[in-house]
Amino acid sequence: MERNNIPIKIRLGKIRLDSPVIPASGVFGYGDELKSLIDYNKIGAIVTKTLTIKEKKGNPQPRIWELENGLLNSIGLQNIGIERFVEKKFPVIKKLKKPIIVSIGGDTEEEILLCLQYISKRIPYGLAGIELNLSCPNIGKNNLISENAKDTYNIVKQARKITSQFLIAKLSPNAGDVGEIGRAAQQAGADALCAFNTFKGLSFDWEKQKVLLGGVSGNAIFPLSSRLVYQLYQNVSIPIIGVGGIHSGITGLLMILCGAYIIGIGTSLMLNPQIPDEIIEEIKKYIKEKNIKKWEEIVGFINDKKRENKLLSDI
Amino acid sequence: MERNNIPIKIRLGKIRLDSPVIPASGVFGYGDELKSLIDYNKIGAIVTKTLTIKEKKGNPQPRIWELENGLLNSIGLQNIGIERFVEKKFPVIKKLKKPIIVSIGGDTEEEILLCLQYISKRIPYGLAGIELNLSCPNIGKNNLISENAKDTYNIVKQARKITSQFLIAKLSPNAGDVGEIGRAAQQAGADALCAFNTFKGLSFDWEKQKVLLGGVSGNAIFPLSSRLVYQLYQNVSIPIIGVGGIHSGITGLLMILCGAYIIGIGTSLMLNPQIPDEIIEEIKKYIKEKNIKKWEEIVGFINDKKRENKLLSDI
Amino acid sequence: MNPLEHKISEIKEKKIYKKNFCLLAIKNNFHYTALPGQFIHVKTEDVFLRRPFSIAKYSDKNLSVLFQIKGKGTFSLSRKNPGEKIDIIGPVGNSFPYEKFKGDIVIAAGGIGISPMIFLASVLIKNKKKFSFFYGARNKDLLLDIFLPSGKYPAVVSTDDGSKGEKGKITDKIKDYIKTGKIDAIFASGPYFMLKTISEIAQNANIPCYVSMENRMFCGTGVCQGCVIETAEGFKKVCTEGPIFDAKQIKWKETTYL
Amino acid sequence: MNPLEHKISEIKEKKIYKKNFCLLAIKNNFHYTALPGQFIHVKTEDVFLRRPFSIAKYSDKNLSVLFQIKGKGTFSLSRKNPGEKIDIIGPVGNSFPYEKFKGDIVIAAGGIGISPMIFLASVLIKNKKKFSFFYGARNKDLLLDIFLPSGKYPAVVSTDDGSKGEKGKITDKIKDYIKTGKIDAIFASGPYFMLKTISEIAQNANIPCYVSMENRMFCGTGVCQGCVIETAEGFKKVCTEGPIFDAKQIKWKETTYL
Ligand SMILES: Cc1cc2nc3c(=O)[nH]c(=O)nc-3n(C[C@H](O)[C@H](O)[C@H](O)COP(=O)(O)OP(=O)(O)OC[C@H]3O[C@@H](n4cnc5c(N)ncnc54)[C@H](O)[C@@H]3O)c2cc1C
Ligand SMILES: Cc1cc2nc3c(=O)[nH]c(=O)nc-3n(C[C@H](O)[C@H](O)[C@H](O)COP(=O)(O)OP(=O)(O)OC[C@H]3O[C@@H](n4cnc5c(N)ncnc54)[C@H](O)[C@@H]3O)c2cc1C
Ligand SMILES: Cc1cc2nc3c(=O)[nH]c(=O)nc-3n(C[C@H](O)[C@H](O)[C@H](O)COP(=O)(O)O)c2cc1C
Ligand SMILES: Cc1cc2nc3c(=O)[nH]c(=O)nc-3n(C[C@H](O)[C@H](O)[C@H](O)COP(=O)(O)O)c2cc1C
Ligand code: FES
Ligand code: FES
Repeated sequence: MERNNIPIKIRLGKIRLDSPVIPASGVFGYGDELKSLIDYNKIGAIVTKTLTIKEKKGNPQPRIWELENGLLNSIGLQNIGIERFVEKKFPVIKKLKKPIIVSIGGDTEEEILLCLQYISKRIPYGLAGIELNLSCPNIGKNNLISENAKDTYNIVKQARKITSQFLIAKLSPNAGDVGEIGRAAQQAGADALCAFNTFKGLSFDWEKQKVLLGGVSGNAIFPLSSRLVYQLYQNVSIPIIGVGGIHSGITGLLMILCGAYIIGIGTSLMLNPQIPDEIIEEIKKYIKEKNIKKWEEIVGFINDKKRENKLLSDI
Repeated sequence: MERNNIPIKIRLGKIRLDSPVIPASGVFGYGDELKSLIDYNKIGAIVTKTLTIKEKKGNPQPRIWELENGLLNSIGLQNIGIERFVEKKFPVIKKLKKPIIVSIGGDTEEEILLCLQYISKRIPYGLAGIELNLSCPNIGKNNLISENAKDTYNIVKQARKITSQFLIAKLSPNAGDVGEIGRAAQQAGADALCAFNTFKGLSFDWEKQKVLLGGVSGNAIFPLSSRLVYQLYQNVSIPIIGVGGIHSGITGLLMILCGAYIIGIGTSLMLNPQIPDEIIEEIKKYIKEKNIKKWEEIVGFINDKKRENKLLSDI
Repeated sequence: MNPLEHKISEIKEKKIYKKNFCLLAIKNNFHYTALPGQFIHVKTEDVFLRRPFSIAKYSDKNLSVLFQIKGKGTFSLSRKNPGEKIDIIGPVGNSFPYEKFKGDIVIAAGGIGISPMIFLASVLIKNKKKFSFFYGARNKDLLLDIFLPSGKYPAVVSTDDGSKGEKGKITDKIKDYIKTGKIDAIFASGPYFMLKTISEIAQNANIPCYVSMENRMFCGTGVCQGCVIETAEGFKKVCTEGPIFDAKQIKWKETTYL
Repeated sequence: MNPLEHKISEIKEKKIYKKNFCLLAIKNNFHYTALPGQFIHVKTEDVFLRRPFSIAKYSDKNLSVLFQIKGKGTFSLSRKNPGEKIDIIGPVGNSFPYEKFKGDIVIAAGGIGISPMIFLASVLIKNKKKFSFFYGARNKDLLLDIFLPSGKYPAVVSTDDGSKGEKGKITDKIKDYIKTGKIDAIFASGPYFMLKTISEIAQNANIPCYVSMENRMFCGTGVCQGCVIETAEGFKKVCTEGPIFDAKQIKWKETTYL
């Protein structure tokens, strides 16, 4: 089973993963589209685009905007809806025999929970994880659910009652204190955290004189997201899926050393489909150099959990 | 006096500025060091390095770390202390006949206020502004003062009592809701906001196997900082000094269109000392094209204050 | 559709035309065959995202892209030289449905839009299909008529300013032409508003019309939903549900997508 | 110190030595004169920050930098060609205080550390100062002895492995040499631990010693406090309070700053 040759066991809940590298939600379709492009032996799981209770049309154009060293997107969660996914897509990706993480979301807390109920009924077991995309508007408040600790706690708590499958809370990096949000999700019963979704960003179409609001991903955010993972790791004991700007072997490894138990690749997966392999090679080198015997040793290797008080930006 | 040729009046409080472009604190020394390098006619004011009540030694090496498209720094506020500044430096920069903004800070609220008291006594009037660097640790809390609305309110309120000079609150971009922080500072009596300081970031010295924590500045953060200025502008009515990743004529102009009344240049000023001029040229072109008559028209030109509810990242 | 492939291929040849156009012939190391209308998604320096380019020429040995130097990405690509490698994903997308049509086909190309039509015409020739090639540009500096495939078929070349070929819009030439006889289908590639006009002409004349659409792309592989355009059946992805669309299906707008 | 200047200057000449070293001669359009030990802060592509390089040669017409190709920045700089412009800030920093010393001076250079010493030696020659030049490197591939200025002065060249010149550490040669006579001062430039050793040697022999220090730099103009090193008088900026320091003042460490 050690197809990636990492001589170390990596588990998400009870499921053994072939690789600590997984796709991030939204850049991998519903799981089988990139079969010919990406070496599935090099990824630990399939992660679906976020699915919602009803099909979503998504945002108008433009949805994609190139930045100097990153990407601004505002897809608006276009997806086929959970029902069609369960009926048409799930049977197909099941055959790929990879652990499956289904990402679910919605415009409101209620929608997310309805979606969770639906999938829990239709696929009551066997998923590697259900990821709650908590980067959705906090109705009536001027932020996203995972920018508020109480709201995060509440929705995860309710979600926990609905499913006993492996539950991942995907967080926004735009919270004031991601550690607090992470602790809330953990206390409410999340099995793991996915950190992070995109950073709020802006660009401008000078030709059309139009403001573009969306989420920033890719290389530019790595120094920020890795810092937040570093910070989150000091606050929680459940595994973290580190996501945000990973774009090379070295940045993948560094995210793990900061505290990510596994890592997700979004933007860079499309720019370089070979990236899972490059990261695995880097990790293998490091494991050998440091003579590491257990995956947990490498996770957070450079992160002194005790340094918490010094974590403030010193400008 | 229109030495920059922008045919429009720009004022900070009661002071007329020659240019809407100013340096950001920390990259301009105490004000006169770069006289031969930077065209003072092209900048609106002098902005000092943050000064503290006592001289500060700053952080150990390394303090500077190059990123792919930005800079990570942890200078640790090394400075000569407010007293030596007032005695040795202030008389020198006064002779330059530019508006002067003095940045003050400290490790605690108390230190900042002591510093403010000191400067208010020694230089009771005539400054273009006193900038409170609120990106300092929030003692006993796990964040910076300007990451918390109440703490921001309290310190600005107290500062307001101490001085009647033009008071600028410099905010951290790492707050969950910068709009809320901005409103707090405004309500407490701030005359303007400086938005923003650096983003919390991380890098790693592979050779020395050492984690580097610090603040990220430069190009990489522009899509994020401009978004936050856009958001802040919808929440306050006092002027915003937009800072963060501006590195070209176009990004300077865009920051103003997002809602900055004037703009500050940090990192890029050292990489390209001609940047104030490049920005001014871009602004002049735009003013002409759009036939703009008053500076206020261009500020926030593309920002629909009413769009507040749609401001959430839609991923 | 064939499975997508990711390849690092060698550039075999480079030519610059009229200063602003570049042809790169790349070693064809794809396992599967490409179809006319498909594109490749190309990585280059100095820009963050890949860039999509239609396949302009195709053989077992090489495949070529022909592009206009427009911004940073195309500029950096145009600086690459034979012997260097480039990183491509492809062939992506659907293709012109020429097999569906027995009779006369009109190929309509505008400016750099000729690129996929070179490949298409060569396939039509190989398949002994009847077609006529209409090619227009704003002026002679933007006209790449040297790329009209050799072979026997009617060709009309025009420029808006008459600096080369006939004077006038190529869409007007097509409008006149289709009055003269029975046309089975129009296949078009070019600027948005040219495609929109051709679409109207075709619809008025009741002729099936297929157009090659463009949009900003991130993944270029159908997974990100970034490149969708509005159609009668809702949003469709240009990269994998296109780039070739039935012109009737497209909700044409007053402003371009790009 | 002279006022700093920001210039866009033309590259007049480029030479590559031993594959990994590059000499760039740049048109000297500075208004003020540079002194030996000063550096310029250079912008280049593919990297974010400027890069500091000592002035290796200096005349009214040109100034040259001589550097080792180490990472992305020096690589990109080494690809520039005569005729291209580069963006420089300078001359920055203080200089070797050679005027203070009447008698014999020892110049000690290690590896690419020879760069500022070329300029320094030429100034000493012009000023008719007595000096001897000690130059060492790990092996002959890292030895740039062709840059020893012509003129009459004692020169000792060594490599650690003996592949060229005398065998052994240049610091040992210096240690032996200073026993033989009265030396007024040692000026040194090279790797951190070489400077540290020389500093110890000088201190034991009670000879004034000045060293050219390096550190990571952002502004390179003394305003950011990024490049400080620890000295007896607290943190000092390498860029403008250095790069030349009295070796006694430096708090030498077990690990390098870089
Ligand atoms: C399916 C398809 C096939 C294409 N085939 C060709 C071809 O054969 N020859 C050719 O010259 N051009 C072709 N284009 C257009 C080509 O992709 C753009 O000209 C190119 O991406 C511009 O990149 P740039 O960096 O030079 O320009 P910039 O304007 O600097 O690019 C900025 C951003 O906008 C995007 N962009 C700009 N214009 C376009 C466009 N027209 N289409 C898609 N994205 C765009 C870029 O990809 C980039 O993300 C095709 C586009 C598509 C979608
Ligand atoms: C005052 C001064 C004078 C110098 N003079 C010369 C010279 O004449 N010839 C020469 O070959 N080198 C000289 N150096 C060192 C030179 O600046 C570095 O080799 C160069 O910055 C490396 O850049 P890079 O992108 O190739 O390497 P990378 O290692 O990729 O650079 C990464 C980062 O580290 C910094 N860095 C790495 N090494 C050094 C270093 N030794 N000093 C300062 N910053 C460093 C870079 O500037 C950059 O910010 C001098 C340094 C200083 C401070
Ligand atoms: C085009 C695009 C679509 C995305 N869609 C989703 C989504 O549906 N659900 C989700 O949780 N995250 C989504 N994301 C966020 C990514 O999963 C990831 O968290 C983010 O892009 C940061 O990682 P990266 O820098 O590696 O891309 C999307 C990102 C991009 C670029
Ligand atoms: C080296 C360095 C030192 C800084 N020192 C200070 C400081 O003393 N006080 C302060 O308020 N901000 C300081 N800053 C933050 C800048 O003023 C500015 O807010 C930030 O760098 C973002 O702008 P930029 O991207 O244009 O650099 C410093 C930034 C840098 C890079
Ligand atoms: S570009 Fe991603 S779906 Fe088309
Ligand atoms: S590099 Fe900024 S003070 Fe030296």
